Amino acid sequence: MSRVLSHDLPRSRWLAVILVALLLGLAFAPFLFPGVKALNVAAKVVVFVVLVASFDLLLGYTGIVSFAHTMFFGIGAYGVAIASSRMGAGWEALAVGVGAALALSFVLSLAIGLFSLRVRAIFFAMITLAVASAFQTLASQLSSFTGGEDGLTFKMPELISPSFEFAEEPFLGASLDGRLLCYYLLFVLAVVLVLALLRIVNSPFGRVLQAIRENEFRAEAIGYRVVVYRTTAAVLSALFATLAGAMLAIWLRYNGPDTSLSFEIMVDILLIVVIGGMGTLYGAAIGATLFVVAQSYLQDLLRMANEAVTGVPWLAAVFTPDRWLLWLGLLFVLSVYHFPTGIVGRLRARALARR
Amino acid sequence: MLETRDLTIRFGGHVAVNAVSCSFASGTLTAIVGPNGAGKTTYFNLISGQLKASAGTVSLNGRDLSGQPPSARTRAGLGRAFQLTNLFPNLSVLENVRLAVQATQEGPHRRGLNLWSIWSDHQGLTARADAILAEVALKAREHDTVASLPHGDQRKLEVALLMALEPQVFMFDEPTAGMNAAEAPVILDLIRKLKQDKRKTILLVEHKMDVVRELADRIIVLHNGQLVADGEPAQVIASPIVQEAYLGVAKA
Amino acid sequence: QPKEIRIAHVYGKTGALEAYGKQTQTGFMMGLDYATGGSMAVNGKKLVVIEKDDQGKPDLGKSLLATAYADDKADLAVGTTGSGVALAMLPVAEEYKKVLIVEPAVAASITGDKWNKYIFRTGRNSSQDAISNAVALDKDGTTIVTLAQDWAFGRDGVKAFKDAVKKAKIGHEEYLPPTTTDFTAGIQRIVDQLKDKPGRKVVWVVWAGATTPFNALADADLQKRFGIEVATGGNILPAMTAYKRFPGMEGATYYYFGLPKNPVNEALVAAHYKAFKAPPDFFTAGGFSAAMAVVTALKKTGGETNTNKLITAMEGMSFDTPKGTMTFRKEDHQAMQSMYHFRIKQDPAFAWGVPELVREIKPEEMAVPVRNKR
Amino acid sequence: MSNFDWKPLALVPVLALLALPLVGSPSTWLTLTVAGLAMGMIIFVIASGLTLVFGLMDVLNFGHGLFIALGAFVASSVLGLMGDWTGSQQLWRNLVAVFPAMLVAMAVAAAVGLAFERFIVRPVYGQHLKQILITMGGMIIGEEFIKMVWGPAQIPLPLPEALRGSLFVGEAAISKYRLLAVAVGLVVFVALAWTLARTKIGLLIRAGVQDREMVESLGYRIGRLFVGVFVAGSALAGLGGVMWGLFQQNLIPQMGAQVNVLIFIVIIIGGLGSTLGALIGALLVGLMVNYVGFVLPVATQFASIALMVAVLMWRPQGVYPVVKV
Amino acid sequence: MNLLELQGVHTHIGAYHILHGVDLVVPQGQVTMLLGRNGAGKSTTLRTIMGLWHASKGRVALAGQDITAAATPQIAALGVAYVPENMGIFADLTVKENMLLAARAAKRAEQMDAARLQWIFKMFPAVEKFWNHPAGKLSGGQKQMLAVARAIVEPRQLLIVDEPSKGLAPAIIDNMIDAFAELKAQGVTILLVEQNLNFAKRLGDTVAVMDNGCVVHAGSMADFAADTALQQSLLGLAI
Ligand SMILES: Nc1ncnc2c1ncn2[C@@H]1O[C@H](COP(=O)(O)OP(=O)(O)OP(=O)(O)O)[C@@H](O)[C@H]1O
Ligand SMILES: Nc1ncnc2c1ncn2[C@@H]1O[C@H](COP(=O)(O)OP(=O)(O)OP(=O)(O)O)[C@@H](O)[C@H]1O
Ligand SMILES: [Mg+2]
Ligand SMILES: [Mg+2]
Repeated sequence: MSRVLSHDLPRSRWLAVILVALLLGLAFAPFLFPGVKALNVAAKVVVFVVLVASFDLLLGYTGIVSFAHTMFFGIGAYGVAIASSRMGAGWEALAVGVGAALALSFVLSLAIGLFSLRVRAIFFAMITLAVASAFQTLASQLSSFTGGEDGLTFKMPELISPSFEFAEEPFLGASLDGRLLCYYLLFVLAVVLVLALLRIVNSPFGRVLQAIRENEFRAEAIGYRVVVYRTTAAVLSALFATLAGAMLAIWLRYNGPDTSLSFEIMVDILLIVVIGGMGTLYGAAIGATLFVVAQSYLQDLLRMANEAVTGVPWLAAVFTPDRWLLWLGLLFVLSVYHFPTGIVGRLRARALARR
Repeated sequence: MLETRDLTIRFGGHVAVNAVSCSFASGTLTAIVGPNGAGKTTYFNLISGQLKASAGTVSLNGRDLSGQPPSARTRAGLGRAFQLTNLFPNLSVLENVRLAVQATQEGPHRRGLNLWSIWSDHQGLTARADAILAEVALKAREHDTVASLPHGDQRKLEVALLMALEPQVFMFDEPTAGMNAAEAPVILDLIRKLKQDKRKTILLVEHKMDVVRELADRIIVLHNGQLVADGEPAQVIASPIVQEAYLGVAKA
Repeated sequence: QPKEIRIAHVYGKTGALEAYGKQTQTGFMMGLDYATGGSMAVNGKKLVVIEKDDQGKPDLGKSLLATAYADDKADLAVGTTGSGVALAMLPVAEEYKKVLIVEPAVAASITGDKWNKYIFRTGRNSSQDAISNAVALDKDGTTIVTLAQDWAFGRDGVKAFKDAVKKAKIGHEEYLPPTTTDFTAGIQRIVDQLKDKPGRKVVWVVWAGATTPFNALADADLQKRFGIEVATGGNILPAMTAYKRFPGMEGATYYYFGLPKNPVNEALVAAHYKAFKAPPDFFTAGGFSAAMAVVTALKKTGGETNTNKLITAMEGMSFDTPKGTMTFRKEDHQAMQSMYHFRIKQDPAFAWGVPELVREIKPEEMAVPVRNKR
Repeated sequence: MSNFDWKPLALVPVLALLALPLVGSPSTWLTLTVAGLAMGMIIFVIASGLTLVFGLMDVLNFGHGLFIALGAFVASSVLGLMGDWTGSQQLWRNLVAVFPAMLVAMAVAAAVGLAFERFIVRPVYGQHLKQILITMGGMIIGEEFIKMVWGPAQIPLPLPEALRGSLFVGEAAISKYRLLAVAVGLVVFVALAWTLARTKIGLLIRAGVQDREMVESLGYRIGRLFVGVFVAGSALAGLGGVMWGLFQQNLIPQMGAQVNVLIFIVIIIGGLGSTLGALIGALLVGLMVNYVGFVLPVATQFASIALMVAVLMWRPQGVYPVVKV
Repeated sequence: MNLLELQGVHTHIGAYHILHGVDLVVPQGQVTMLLGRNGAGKSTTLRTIMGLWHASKGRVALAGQDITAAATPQIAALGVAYVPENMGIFADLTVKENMLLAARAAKRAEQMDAARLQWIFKMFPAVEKFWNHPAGKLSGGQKQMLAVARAIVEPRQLLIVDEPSKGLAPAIIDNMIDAFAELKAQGVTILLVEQNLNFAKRLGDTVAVMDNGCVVHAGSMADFAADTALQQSLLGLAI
């Protein structure tokens, strides 16, 4: 077990409990939480865990602040989308799409990684912000290719399409169809990818990344060629993000600029990393789950709150589901206030204090 | 043998190191002295590659290193510690040293380019790091983060990192500055021990003359970026330029 | 037999299109109320509206529509505001084999190549917009330059417009980035294209979004300097403030509350004034029409919500709306409807330029192409 | 100042001259150039607050756009109350309406800035990442409040009568409003540059960003100073909002977010902490957008980004970095 | 009269308990040396005096006024100048700007006390030489000179310096000792943390030795200097 986790154990009993609950929850989500919406949320969680973990490799472990991460996410999603809509539904289309996307991401991330050495951190962050917005514009402008603003709707191979039913009767409230298979495909992929990332950050390479994050100058002085490590990290993280993007497209059978490229997603990723705890992949998993679930059910919650306070007009105005963004904003502010070291940081500090 | 030839750097109009040619044989400890701002640290920076020379060359055992980045020079055998403490502040003491040990590794685990093995599996690295920490008397604090160390201990760790690199050339930049009289001997003993290994070359920048007197086989003096004296310790210390510009004896 | 009929209304309740979405919802509820004579029931079955906020996000729209059909057991759905979202929703209707009435998304492909048999649209499509504008402007000896945003919506619109123009000459098509804020360069390019042309010179603008080129066009004083006129279609009221600076400007619109003369519109305007002390806007009328379509269809099936029955009832169905009678044509389920050729008048009583009716362009006058594959 | 670095300043005329052959007609070129420079001034005004907040204080304030939007919306309310004055054909009456609108907008933005500094920014000085998140949160909250007060729909903000239309010089046209913008921009520039160069404030802030404890040990209440500067930055953003709103003549709650990237680009081109740099950055962006918009409209959206990347290739710290990163 | 008094001061940094009841007096007009091993808590004591960390228990008083809970700027405004262990140089600012910030009375560089500047330049030539250069580019020793120069650019009643001689060439150390002596002659009270025992002996009037977060010895410098056994037991000196 410890080896599977690359000897990077939770180091807090609570954290371990939460992680196990999370894993089981996701593994049996279709049966535990029946319904289309719940399954959609679970799938989104799965995708975001991979996406955020890949970003954490860059931000938390290497200390590179980049806003261009959604670009790679988008490339992955567009790869699947474009290939599937041009070549028709099929596994070959998936393979071609993912392959092409990985190749493109590789080239772009290499360029960006090298460029990051030329300018200093905040400038680099702002440049990637601009580049990402340019890429989004480009994606909507090349409409003959990408479907423009409207995006692309496409089909998946029969086996993982909703129309494929392998049993008539629902089992434990979940209908046994391609959608279910698709979910498990994503789930298994996510587990494998996260374990791989865990391995990478706990390898000698991963440690050098942390050293670079801490003090790039000294890392170079003790003999590590910073360019090489930094660029490798940038490329790896981009490739994992690309895969997450592909997973998203496979699930949604749709992709468009707002779905995978928007700045909003980038901010969500950042927030998740911070809520969860930077520089811990477990944090990415917990943060992603919390955030995606909160985001998905915030409006429902507010609706209930709103009904509870209908008597007080100004309260009702604040608690209307239409103003859910207000609450999301508050969530941003409060989580920065209350989780300076993230949930994982908190839990681990508690475990330490107890010892 | 480490050799610099006409090593020069200009910052705008200011020539911080001016055509310094000097060679350092293995088995000797050379002290570099000179007033503040004489160019001692800059000279180190030029040798180890932190600064790019405006002119001149650096070579180790006949191999020209002038165009190389700092990391390559370190791997070629040039190790240095810094005057102003320069560590990985949020990693533990042990990890700091372990990273330096790892940087020297060859083979499959070469310099951490290995993405797929698990770090803690490399027991050898940990053992070696532990040994070094014991040498500098820091073992008790190995699990603390560097940021919480008192200044003096950070200076010791600075030296520990250099030891971990096992270079051929050791460059110490005021290793005992800010270290109290009880602690300084630990470091000085280490340096003494290093001296016994005749394959090593040691460069030491130090303002404490008693230390210099005791340890140095040879002293070179930098003044305004220029090499102004070179020779036996006693003889150099007695020279008028050192007495006046550095020790300030003439004034008193 | 269930006692209620569940209708999902998916729209951009929040997000960039919040204002549009809310107009649709208001109109939709007013329409249901009007169509059922205030009972909110058809054949004794209560109409239950389930609101879903797609936030203008296609992926969310998709999953919400699926949730509505599957988890909330909606019998049919109406929506949505953004074209991209609507396009992403189309396959969901097919997957769940339930009717989706698209309103007010305009993209031609919704009833074009992305169409499936569960899709109906009460809103106008971009061809109808473009063709009606062409009908309003198409005269011999006129040179027209189009000015549009450089994205699918703009290019679609211009293409449909070009196809519909028979007599006038299209001098040049100018496309600017959708987010343009400084129009100096674009206007300069248009002037260079147009200033030496003989005859009547017109810039036809098709522009969506908050920052429109109208003020910049007015500032450049094209009419006085080069004899260049500006023309465009309709828009929501706040956007038509800019029209005030173009008295006499002509074009064709989908809806303006003062234009149609019929009892349904009168009822809408009256109800809206009563509720909000303001006239209904562009998208309110659309929501109202969609409600009329829903209730008319349900009445036809006798309250049955079986999808095939609904589709059979709706194909070719005519229904009353604030814009007069609309008809879902059989081929692509697009509602054929009147458009309004207008001329702008300055009226100090209104904050916006007031469109005066030149004439109603009847559905039969517009050869709206059928673009779907059946 | 004998060793003043002229090169970046020369960039502006050089760009203009390079564009001449590409544009062709001199009158078109004149129109584009004048419009571009004036546009640059407007951009400078909206970015000026950010030179303080991001440039000097090193706060990556993604909520800066909020103050811009707020300024614009407040101005629309104030101008709405002064219909008689804005509707007048006389310039002076129009200006009498615009100035209080600016003042009220600045005051409201400043007040909100005060709260923003206290509750949003203060806990995260020196931590870029958290600044990004928390200010994004602040921005979202602020935007929602704007929607609650002014409604989610776009609202028109018509220009006062006498500021509409253009002045014509031969075939070239210059809109009147842009001339006003140039005047406002110059006033802001001189005031900012003077304050920062002639008082210790600029120094103290730069020092405070590097080592807050040391500045306090020297006896300065850096906390208060930071509040003051943040508030000033917000007020400038409010002013920028009025200018931007009147330029667009149409306000949407999201307008702040829309200019965020643009103003960050300007500050980065200029170099952190530099007022002159920001001005040059803004002018370059204004010109570039107009020239590219004329020569190759599809590329307009990429023009300012390309410009930024090119400038950073030449000077990785921006043209006049005062604060080094 | 004691200018500065610490009574039973406890300081915590996060979860760590660093000072365990420090008692320290700094007599008016004298030079007090604070000695101790690495990690004894000397720097922490100075930071606590400056209000950079606050005592969780105990009392700090300056000229009879309780400053235990006072904010750093307030303490500085009472006439305390402080040079921290890391020197606190503003690397991006020029030497001139660094000095100007320390001169609270001056709005612009020209308004700084010229005579006093000349005095400083004489002791620390590097400050004058690099007047218009970014301070970050100075050598280690030059930074140290700047840090001390900055603390004395205007007259203050109490001067607190953490390891002033660190990294300085012998000639400059002499200058610095002269400078402190001169300041003392002007009536300035001085509290120094110092590792260099020679330096301490030459300058100090009274001495306090810390170990493990407590003051374990306090007395006159003359007595301490004479008693090598005491030095050895407190500081662990090998000689
Ligand atoms: N990056 C730089 N840019 C400009 N000048 C520099 C730079 N680095 C060093 N200098 C200058 O070069 C000179 C030599 O500095 P260096 O740090 O080598 O002195 P040093 O001999 O080590 O002094 P110390 O004993 O005080 O450490 C100094 O005057 C310093 O100001
Ligand atoms: N930020 C911190 N977090 C946790 N512990 C700290 C921190 N700073 C200092 N300490 C601890 O406080 C103790 C006292 O440190 P301090 O810096 O005051 O020692 P010092 O006497 O000044 O030593 P030196 O002579 O090495 O400067 C040390 O054990 C140190 O590890
Ligand atoms: Mg040095
Ligand atoms: Mg200390």
